[in-house]
Amino acid sequence: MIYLDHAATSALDPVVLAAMEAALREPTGNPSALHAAGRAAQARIEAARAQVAALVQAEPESIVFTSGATESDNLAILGAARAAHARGRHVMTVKTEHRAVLDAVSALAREGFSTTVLKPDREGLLAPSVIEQAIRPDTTLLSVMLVNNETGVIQDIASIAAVCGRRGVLLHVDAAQAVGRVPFSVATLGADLVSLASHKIHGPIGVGALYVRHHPRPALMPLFFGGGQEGALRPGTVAVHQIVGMGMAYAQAHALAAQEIPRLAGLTARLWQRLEALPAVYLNGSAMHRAPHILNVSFAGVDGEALRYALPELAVSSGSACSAGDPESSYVLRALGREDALANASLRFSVGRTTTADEIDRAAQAVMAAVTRLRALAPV
Amino acid sequence: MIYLDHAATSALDPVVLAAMEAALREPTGNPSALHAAGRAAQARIEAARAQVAALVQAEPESIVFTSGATESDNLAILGAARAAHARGRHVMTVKTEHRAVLDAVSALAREGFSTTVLKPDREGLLAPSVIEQAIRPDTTLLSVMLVNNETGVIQDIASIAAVCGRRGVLLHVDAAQAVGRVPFSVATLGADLVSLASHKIHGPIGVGALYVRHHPRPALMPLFFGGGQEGALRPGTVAVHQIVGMGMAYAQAHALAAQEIPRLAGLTARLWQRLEALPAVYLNGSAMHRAPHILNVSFAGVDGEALRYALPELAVSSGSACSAGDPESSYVLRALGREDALANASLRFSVGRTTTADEIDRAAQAVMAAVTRLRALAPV
Amino acid sequence: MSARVAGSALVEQLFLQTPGAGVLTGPDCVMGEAIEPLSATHVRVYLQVREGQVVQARYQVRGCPFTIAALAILAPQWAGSPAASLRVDADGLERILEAPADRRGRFLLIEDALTQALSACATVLA
Amino acid sequence: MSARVAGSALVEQLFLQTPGAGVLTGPDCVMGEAIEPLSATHVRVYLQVREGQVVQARYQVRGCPFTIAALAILAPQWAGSPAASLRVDADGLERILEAPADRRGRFLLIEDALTQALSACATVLA
Ligand SMILES: Cc1ncc(COP(=O)(O)O)c(C=O)c1O
Ligand SMILES: Cc1ncc(COP(=O)(O)O)c(C=O)c1O
Repeated sequence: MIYLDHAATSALDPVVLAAMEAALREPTGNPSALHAAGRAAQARIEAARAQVAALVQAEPESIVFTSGATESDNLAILGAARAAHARGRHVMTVKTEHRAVLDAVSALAREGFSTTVLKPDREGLLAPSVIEQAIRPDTTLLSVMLVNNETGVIQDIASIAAVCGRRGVLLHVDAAQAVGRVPFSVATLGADLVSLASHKIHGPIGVGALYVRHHPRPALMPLFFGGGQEGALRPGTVAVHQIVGMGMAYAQAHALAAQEIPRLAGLTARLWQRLEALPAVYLNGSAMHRAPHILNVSFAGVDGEALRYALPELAVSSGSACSAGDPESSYVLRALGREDALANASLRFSVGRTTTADEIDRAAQAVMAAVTRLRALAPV
Repeated sequence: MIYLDHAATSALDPVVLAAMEAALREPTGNPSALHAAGRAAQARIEAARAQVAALVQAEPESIVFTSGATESDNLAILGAARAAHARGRHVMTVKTEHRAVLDAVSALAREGFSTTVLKPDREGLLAPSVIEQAIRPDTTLLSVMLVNNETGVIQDIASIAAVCGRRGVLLHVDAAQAVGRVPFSVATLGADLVSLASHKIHGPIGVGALYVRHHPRPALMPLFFGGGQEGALRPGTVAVHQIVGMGMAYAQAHALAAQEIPRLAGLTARLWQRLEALPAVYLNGSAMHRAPHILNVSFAGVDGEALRYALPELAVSSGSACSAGDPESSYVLRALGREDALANASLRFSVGRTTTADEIDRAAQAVMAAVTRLRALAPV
Repeated sequence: MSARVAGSALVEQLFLQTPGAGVLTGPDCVMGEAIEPLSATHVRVYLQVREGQVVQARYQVRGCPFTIAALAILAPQWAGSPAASLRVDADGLERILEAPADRRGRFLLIEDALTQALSACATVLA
Repeated sequence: MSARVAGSALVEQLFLQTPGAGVLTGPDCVMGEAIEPLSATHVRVYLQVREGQVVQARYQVRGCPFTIAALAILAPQWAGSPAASLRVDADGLERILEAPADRRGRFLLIEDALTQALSACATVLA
């Protein structure tokens, strides 16, 4: 199998695995307990918090650990909107966001909030002027992702943040796909809340984080309640081995960024160069503003399901894996103006630390053969 | 260090550790992805779901995986109360519940629900008649724990469930401390929702489950929203290794129950027998209705903090580790009528699979020596 | 979302080998065609008919694996049969291909293309 | 919640050794006592005073490690000092013991007990 689905989830880095195994073998302590075992666990959590903070140039105190980016997105959106509801009840997001964001915004709508879902242009980009016009006096929150999980399109968050800052609107950024692939610092990003993933960057599934700006600190209503952990924003006994793994994944991403990011970009460029040789293939999303690890291509003239069926050795995705199983064609590609059939006949290739140039070549060959065969079978 | 804090968290069983390491080493697949790696991950989750279901004699479809018992408690309480709010807005619980339950109920109060917090008797037991009298026409939910995490007191849930069933009130049971220590089947328990823990029974921290009765199935509003995983009740990429670990912990608990439960009961009985030799020591909670792994003892005439300080080699807890760091004396013991000073001067000993009789003897000796010395220091 | 999520070994074999795929041209050949725009499924059925007997049957298809497999079953069966006897047994295809119920529309699309070919047959070759 | 969550090695040593712990009885001995009911902290200070000089100082205590440590510092210091010079320097104790701010009340309780002992001294021994 050629695994080109790293944007869905990426295998643990061996260094992360080793750190987690060590943590799992330690005599356990509940990090909230005051005895020696508990204090040792707490120290490991704080070390990991520093590792996560370092990659995004945040203060460690601004990092809240969660169970994953879905929870981070919800804590940011539901939490900030509910906390600010006396100030206004209008929140905004974008059509191409991840389901975790869109569904959180829909939940707010059911709670009586008014919501605006902005449409990006055909490249997947959102002009700051579009946001400027959509902001109302009662707007409290905008959620825009840094790197789109289906297309890899990079949004110009700094310009968007400038608008939000000027108009007093909190900005949440889902950076789940950006971490380790598109270097950023929370300060220059200018967001108030940033969702961070672990398993998209060779860390464990089931842990994530939310950056919560410190000065000024946006008020957040927790999603749930209990023992007061993570500044009461995220209660529950803290999973030391998971957080240790995420911390190590961030440290690795940090250490490898300079060599790995250009390498990933080279791999997707190589893949596109191969596939482009076919007639009637289309790159989805901006060619200029894109993350190094994702390539999304539509193949005209073939049935999407048949195309995937013809490539059993290839682990790729068409649309966010989070909502795979959904037969509907990708809402993200449709938001970019792709017609249904073409959106359907698209593949998202996403590369990671283990991906080799040879795998790229074999994948390209397999895809080209499948597309060619299926097209030959079809009426012209 | 003598670790007698298994009710706070218990070290991984070696079998669980091996299963998790194997899962962590597998080529990863997002369980939602439709390719071979994704389907393999999905199969592992379903196997674990069956293991969890088997221990509590539930149908696998009724098990929803969460990030832990805190989340399970909140999903049950916030989820059921919010979903039923058109039918009524009164929820009830008990003073001695875990913070995750009490704080969820407080959150409902802030949302405009009316709430009743029932007082147990001095043994920690709640008479069904007390519940019967407190139920109002608009009561939709009662949350009562099976095994108290501080005292080990076992509540008579079946009788409570009978009242709830008769009066059309949903019953949520926090069974985080009961799993593997007090055998139960969800059917004979009679609850609609049951919170299940993993790390209290030698599984990993950061994963848990909620049993949601199938026929009839109570409506639940999710705590957060996204990719539709776990029947949309608990979205987010599913953490395969965590769930594999929890499943294996349940399978182990199942396999070992017949030998382990009496052994744990023997250990706490032995500890009590030793400590009882001291004058003025008091067992907290019912002596009759108690879980095998928890022993909570108050020591008159000593300062609680000094007592803990005098026992650095002993990892024990006074009050739920989840809210440790809180200088206030245990609210659970105070609810049982213990005065502040005595509640403060109490230790919760909790044993687990690794605890030996020798450790119990050494712990008893250390505690007796410390109590004797501190009493000698004090004015009579 | 790659790989074979549905379908038996039979579907896989038919999908890979597509027996009977191709076109027929000639004086005694007819073509029937049907399109379902939403999924962009497109089926063409070619029949060579002599004296009411189907001599050869071919197809072109852009469609899902079940649509392709169905045509790969039908076309070889049609060849050698009396034209009047040609049918698309959607129930039977669903069973033999272990197809999900939502594929019925695709099988009916094949029937549409066949019906069109047969009526062309009646017109052209009558 | 066991083990030493706060306090330096000094606190630990004083807590374990409790120098000066005990009672004093006799004609030239006085006792002062103070109780804080919420935490059930109970301090007794014993002084043996001859001609305005403290000959011996002892204490009994039920209290937190910092309270115990404070008494274990003070009693040995008091012995040999003029009774009129005895003080409880709460700031100094807080600093030297690295005590959290919430322990101030306990140090003031010791001061109460000392004050009572000294006034008993004035009354009894005057
Ligand atoms: C009875 C009970 N419920 C809920 C919890 C919360 O479990 P977790 O912290 O793993 O979410 C605990 C753990 O302390 C518990 O003992
Ligand atoms: C952009 C983005 N946000 C959020 C998520 C959700 O992450 P998780 O499923 O780990 O909670 C994903 C993962 O698919 C993602 O790609």
